[in-house]
Amino acid sequence: MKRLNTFPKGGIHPRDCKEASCDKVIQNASMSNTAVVPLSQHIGAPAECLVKKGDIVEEGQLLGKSGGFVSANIHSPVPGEVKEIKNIFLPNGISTPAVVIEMQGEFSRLGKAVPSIPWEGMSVEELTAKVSEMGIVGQGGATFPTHVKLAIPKGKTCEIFIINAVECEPYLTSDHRVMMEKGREVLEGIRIIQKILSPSRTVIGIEANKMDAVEHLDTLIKQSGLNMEVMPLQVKYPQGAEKNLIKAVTGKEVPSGKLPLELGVINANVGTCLSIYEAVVEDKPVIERVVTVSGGAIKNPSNLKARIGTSFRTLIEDCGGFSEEPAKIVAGGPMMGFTVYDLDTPVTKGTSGILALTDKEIKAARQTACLSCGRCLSSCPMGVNPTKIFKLIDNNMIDEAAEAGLMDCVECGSCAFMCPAHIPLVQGFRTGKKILRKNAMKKAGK
Amino acid sequence: MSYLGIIITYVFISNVILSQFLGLCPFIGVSKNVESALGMGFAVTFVMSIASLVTWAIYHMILLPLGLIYLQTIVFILIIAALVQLVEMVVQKYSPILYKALGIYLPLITTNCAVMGIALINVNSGYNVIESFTAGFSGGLGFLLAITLMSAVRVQMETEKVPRYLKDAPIAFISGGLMAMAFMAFDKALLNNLIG
Amino acid sequence: MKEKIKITSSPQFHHPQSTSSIMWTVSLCLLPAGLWGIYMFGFRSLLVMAAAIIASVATEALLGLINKDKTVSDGSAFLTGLLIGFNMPPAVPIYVVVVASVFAIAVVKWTFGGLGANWMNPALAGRVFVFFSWTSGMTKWTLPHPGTIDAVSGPTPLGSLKTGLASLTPSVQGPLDLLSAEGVPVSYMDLFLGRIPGCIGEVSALLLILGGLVLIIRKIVNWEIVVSYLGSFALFVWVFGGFRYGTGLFTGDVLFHMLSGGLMLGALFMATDMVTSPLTSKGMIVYGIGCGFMTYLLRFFGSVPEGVSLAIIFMNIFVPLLNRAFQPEKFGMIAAEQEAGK
Amino acid sequence: MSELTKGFIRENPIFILMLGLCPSLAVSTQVVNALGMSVGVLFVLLGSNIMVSLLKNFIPEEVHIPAYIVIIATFVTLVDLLMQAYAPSLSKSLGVFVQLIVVNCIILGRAEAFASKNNVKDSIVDALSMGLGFFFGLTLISLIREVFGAGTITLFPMGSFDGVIEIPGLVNAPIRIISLSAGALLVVGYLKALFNWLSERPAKEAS
Amino acid sequence: MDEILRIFWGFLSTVLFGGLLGLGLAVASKKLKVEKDETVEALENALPGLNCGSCGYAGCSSYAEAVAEKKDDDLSKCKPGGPESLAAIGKIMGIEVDLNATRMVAYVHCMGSNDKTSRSFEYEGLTDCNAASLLFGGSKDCKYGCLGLGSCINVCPANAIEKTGDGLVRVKPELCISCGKCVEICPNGVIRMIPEDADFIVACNSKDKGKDTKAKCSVGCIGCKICEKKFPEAGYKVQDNLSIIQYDNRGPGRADAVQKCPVKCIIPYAERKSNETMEVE
Amino acid sequence: MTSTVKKAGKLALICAISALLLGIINSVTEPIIAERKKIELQNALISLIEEGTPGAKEDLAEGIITSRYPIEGPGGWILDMTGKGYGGDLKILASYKPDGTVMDVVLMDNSETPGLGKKAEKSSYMDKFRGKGGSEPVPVSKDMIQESPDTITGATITFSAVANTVKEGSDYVKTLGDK
Repeated sequence: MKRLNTFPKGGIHPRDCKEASCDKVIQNASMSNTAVVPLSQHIGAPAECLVKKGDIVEEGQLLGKSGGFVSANIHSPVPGEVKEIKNIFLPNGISTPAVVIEMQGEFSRLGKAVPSIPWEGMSVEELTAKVSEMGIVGQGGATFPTHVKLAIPKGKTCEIFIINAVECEPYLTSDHRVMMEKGREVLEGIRIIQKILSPSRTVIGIEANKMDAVEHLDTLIKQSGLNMEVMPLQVKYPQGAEKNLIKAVTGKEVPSGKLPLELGVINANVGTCLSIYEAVVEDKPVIERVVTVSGGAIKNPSNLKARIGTSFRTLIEDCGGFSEEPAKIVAGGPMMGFTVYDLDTPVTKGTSGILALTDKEIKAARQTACLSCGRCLSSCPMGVNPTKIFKLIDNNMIDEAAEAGLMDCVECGSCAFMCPAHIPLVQGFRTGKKILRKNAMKKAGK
Repeated sequence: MSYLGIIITYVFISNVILSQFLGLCPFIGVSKNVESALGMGFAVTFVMSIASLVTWAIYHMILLPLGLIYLQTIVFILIIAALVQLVEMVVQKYSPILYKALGIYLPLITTNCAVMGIALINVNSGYNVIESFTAGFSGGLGFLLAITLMSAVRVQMETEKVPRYLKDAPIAFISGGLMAMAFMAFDKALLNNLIG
Repeated sequence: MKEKIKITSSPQFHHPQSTSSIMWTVSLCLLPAGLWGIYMFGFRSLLVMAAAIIASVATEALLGLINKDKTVSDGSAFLTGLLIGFNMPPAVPIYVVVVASVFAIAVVKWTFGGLGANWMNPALAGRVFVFFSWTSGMTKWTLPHPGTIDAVSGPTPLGSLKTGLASLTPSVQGPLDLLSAEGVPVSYMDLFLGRIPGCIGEVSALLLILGGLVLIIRKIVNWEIVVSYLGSFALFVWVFGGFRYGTGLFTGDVLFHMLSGGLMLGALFMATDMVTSPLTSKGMIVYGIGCGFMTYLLRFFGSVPEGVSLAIIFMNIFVPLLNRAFQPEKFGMIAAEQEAGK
Repeated sequence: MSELTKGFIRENPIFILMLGLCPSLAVSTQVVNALGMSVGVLFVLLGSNIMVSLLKNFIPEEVHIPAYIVIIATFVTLVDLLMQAYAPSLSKSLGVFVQLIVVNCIILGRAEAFASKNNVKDSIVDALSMGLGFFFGLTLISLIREVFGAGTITLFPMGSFDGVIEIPGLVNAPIRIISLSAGALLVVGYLKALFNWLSERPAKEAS
Repeated sequence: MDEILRIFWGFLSTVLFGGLLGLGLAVASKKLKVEKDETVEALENALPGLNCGSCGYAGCSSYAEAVAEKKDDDLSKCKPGGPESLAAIGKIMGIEVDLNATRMVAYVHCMGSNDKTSRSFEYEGLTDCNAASLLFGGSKDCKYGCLGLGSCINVCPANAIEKTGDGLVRVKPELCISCGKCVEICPNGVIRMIPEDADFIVACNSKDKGKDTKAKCSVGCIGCKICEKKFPEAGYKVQDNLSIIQYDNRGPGRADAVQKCPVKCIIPYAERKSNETMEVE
Repeated sequence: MTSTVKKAGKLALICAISALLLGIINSVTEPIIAERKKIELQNALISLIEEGTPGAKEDLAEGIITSRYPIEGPGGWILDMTGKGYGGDLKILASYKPDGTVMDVVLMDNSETPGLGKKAEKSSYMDKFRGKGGSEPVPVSKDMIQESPDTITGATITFSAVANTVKEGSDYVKTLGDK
């Protein structure tokens, strides 16, 4: 058998724990009475709030307008009344204003059949405008505004378009289910992007633990004679990281400090492709997404289609609640996700999963001193020296840490996962980056 | 003794720093980072080789025939001082970066006991001119080796949680002690077995 | 819901191994060889091991108390003590063992800041310290006497070899031959099983290899170091090992040298100490070859019969430098350089 | 008074200023050597400090280092010759290190840092202080090294006393490595840490 | 006679060596001379040589260079050197400097120890405030207070900061060298510089609304403006729901406000400085 | 330029005074040192033999043997030899019976490690050689004197250097035969 492609350097093999939810068909989630819609659900500037307390909003109405070059629109997921606009903490630790909407009135779209819009006749500009208008962001977790990504600067071309269907995070199965159940829509979404980018090659990268999805999409592509290929990849974390996926698929390395476009590569998540399809063909903004609810402490792990702004509590209750006391509630996957302490935390565009993990699953241990075992080095997919960088940051030698490659770190967590001393390396790198940014701003201010 | 023997002796067995305690001041002072340690090591090697040659010549051509051995100390130190001043000026002129890195330690080569020590040892051991040069050169190499190893250890220690009062110089000495212990692997018997 | 839920940075779950699990696993893998040593050399060796472990753990506890860092439970001090016990002759005076342990923990480890901060293997440094201080006490060897109480002294194979080589007769073909001529014959099987005089824990090559294999499989021991150390040592012995017997190149008795002395203990358990070995594979290989060469050099030419511990601590000095020289290759760095070069 | 005692702890030349290490380590295997060395250093230090302080206006800036060195070397040779003539056994055991006093950084350091800027009286006090500090430091090192490393304390032989005090228990099984180079470096390292602590303590108490 | 001849030879050769060496050096020092600014040297001597970097330069010598070359006209940048350095620098540069400026010391504007503030989760991770603040701004509900993990302790070059043992840190003013590193590193900006002779302090940093502050901390300033309104001349000013003391405006009623503060977050500095004995962790 | 010469001149002047001073001191101490060395040598020579008196010095250049003194009376030789030690040359005086048996050995100038090699200066150290060299061989390795190799470094080297030198002397005396 031919050896499957993967990226050569670093990477780890955590238990993938997907069996609990990989066969669960996507269900519609309940809606909580109030939706809390944060105005910053993407990387970049928060959206500018367009509503005020007491306003009545409709389903899909624009709540926040893109607030800068790298920013995205925010739409109301439910019809109702704006109760207040308050600051909340998102799981990634960022404090942002959020619009609290009490559900009331009629849903204009829910449950109604929508006519498909023929998009083949639309121009590239029109398509991009649609993507921008509907507030589409990368749904793999990075939440980079998609319209910015699709706007290729002058002089650059897209050679290869890669669809990230790797889903290398353990537990998560939402992309897997989307491919199985919404395969046609996803492929249609890909075709829309093909039109925008006109790449010479389109590859869908899927890890080999989802062979059913590989076969399903392959069949669909062959049936419709589409100009794209499905590439099964070896199972290895973090294959979903942009640069590592490109290396795995094309064998080329994106130069350090450069963007993938340098190699003529653009990639997008499966979920993003689905959103693009919905935006263009169904004229629907991003107001819902598929969320995997799983973990040892969840009674019935499931994949749910949830409205943005729904609280975690609602979704967990949909899954039968907790079977035992969770040690951690995680938004996202266990490798890069964030812990939350408040079950009223809302689902955002980037929430790919909600995990309730037990003590037994997290394998916490007391932090000890670094043993210089070198596991962080051998697991690092970016080929930096985590222990050295961490020690430099720990000793306030931030500039030296930057020189040693701090900014190359993608925070995938491989090093901290492997570290036998249980040193929170990634937290250290985030802290270092924060201080570095602060210093840079101070210098610029001077 | 063969030249190889002299080299092994002065680099490993009688390492100027780790076994003869010569040149400890710059060893502790300039070993805080690898780059300046290398610079210092090369500077010392250079000065030491030249000084060995020159002092040999002075001793055997002037002091010995004229019966002026009692002036050995004063003459040797003058020559070394002159050489060092020369090197210092040249470095200062042509490589300000190196000069800045070595800082006040370049003039300290003058009082680097290693240079003077090797010169005296050469004379006491009755080496001929090439042997003297070899001894001086390999003495410098031994210094270079020890200071480079030490600097890498110290850079590593900079990010470890060394107890406060043991930081810097004490830790350098103690590391030096452990190195000296490991260097005890090399002894005269090993040399004799190796090259007969 | 718990009243106070845990908030941590990612990743949210973890590989099952931890510092203490590693330390205890290594200790466990060493245990069979240690038990064999106690069986071979009797009650006295148990006393030596106990003294080493108690002294190490007590020193660690005391220093941990002073430094407000509770590190006894991580098992590293226990392991250091165990290894010191392994490296002692059965008849060594107890004060020697205690000094070695205190030196290892207090000077080599805690002076630099405790676990992980030391750059030299504490157990080996402790052993070398007492070896040079009390050489006669450290060379009191006992013949194996399983089941009996009487301890009779006798030289180790490598020790006999060293003295034998001084008055070498041309008719001797190799180490085994020489040992027979010296009146202390051994067989490969004796060496392999550990029916020879030596340090308590080093004699049984078989049990050490088994323990080491478990650790290699569990990825606690880096195979790079083991392979490059043993490989380069075997190569040097094979190529140059025959010279001293006058049999020329490529005639060295590899098997004898691989199985004798502390090589297996050193290569599998001591050179591979995570803290004092290089971080990257390339560094590990260079380090392993260095260890192999130094062991060969000291065994064949040094003034001491055995060279493993000295070879390893000598190479420990080079580790910080090796870590600088062999940095991992940054992702996209070559591409970035090509870009810049264009 | 404090000028005279500063050399003991606060500005101890060996442990705080880190000067004159090479001879301190090399000859500190026996107490008697340390004593002899200290006397030699004290003499040279006094002589050179006085001369440098006297000649400070005469010596031109460009050649001040060689000039100081010549002055120091003169005194060193003086000590060497006198020792050979009148204290042969000490001269023998100190060996080449008597000549190496010339490169003892303490002496040049004090000439450069103190004597060249101060008057004769102060320079003498400084030399005494530094010399005594060196004496104290060196004796401490040698005492530790000889007691632990050899189990003896070697002093001058006087009458029926052969000069060697044996420490019971240690003399038969000393920690020999302490008397070797490795031990010397270790001992100095820990003493330096001790002195760091000592010298920082009064500052803390004052505040 | 031989003896005298030998002394002569020795004399001659040494004189030759010395003379040649001296000549060589004198010539060489002229030919190879690298200009070293005397002012820089003098300035370097005037600076304490801590190389702490609080002046914003890489070290004492680079600050000295900048001053000497008149690239930097602020002579008071060296905080650790204090008035002594300032005076010396001023003298070298020939500029009159005001020596009466009061020394500034760092102060942690928070009294929200563990028993006085609420928390809603258990933080686990690095013992570092910047790291903790990345996760929901730290485990204390008040996002403006002292996190007590001691990032400032690690950066303080003077060992002047210590943990109090109940979730806060405290600056020992007598050891503070005014370098401002703690102010810079603190993620919540709770450490601010105050004059050494400060009389009172509003020991709070919370900019939350009064109601929210009250829910989170029993000693937080609720921005009620009693101090500002009742004692308009006392130098209290409430901004962003937080009372700030103006130290150059010490009007009447300053001390009375302490009694009137409903949450008792105005405290005399001297009390905090010396009388408070805290258990050190 | 004149100032340059002046500066150089000043240094030369200091050198001159130093050289003069040292020359004078040397002329005072030199005879004392020489005298002391002579007495020391004489004492050493006398201490090496139990009966008879040492004869006049005869310079030699046979390998490591620099000079020899015949023992007047019972016969035999005292040899002045130079061995290679750990820290440099070892000056060794040894007395032999005509058959090459070692009578006594003393170590003169040396720069061995104090505490280790230096121990060789003690007379008890030399006991191991007394009476050897005739019928019994001179012990050259530590194992031959039935003592565990206590230290590996300095002492061993010093010991074997002394031993080898003494042995070579013994062999030399044997070649002289009964004179």
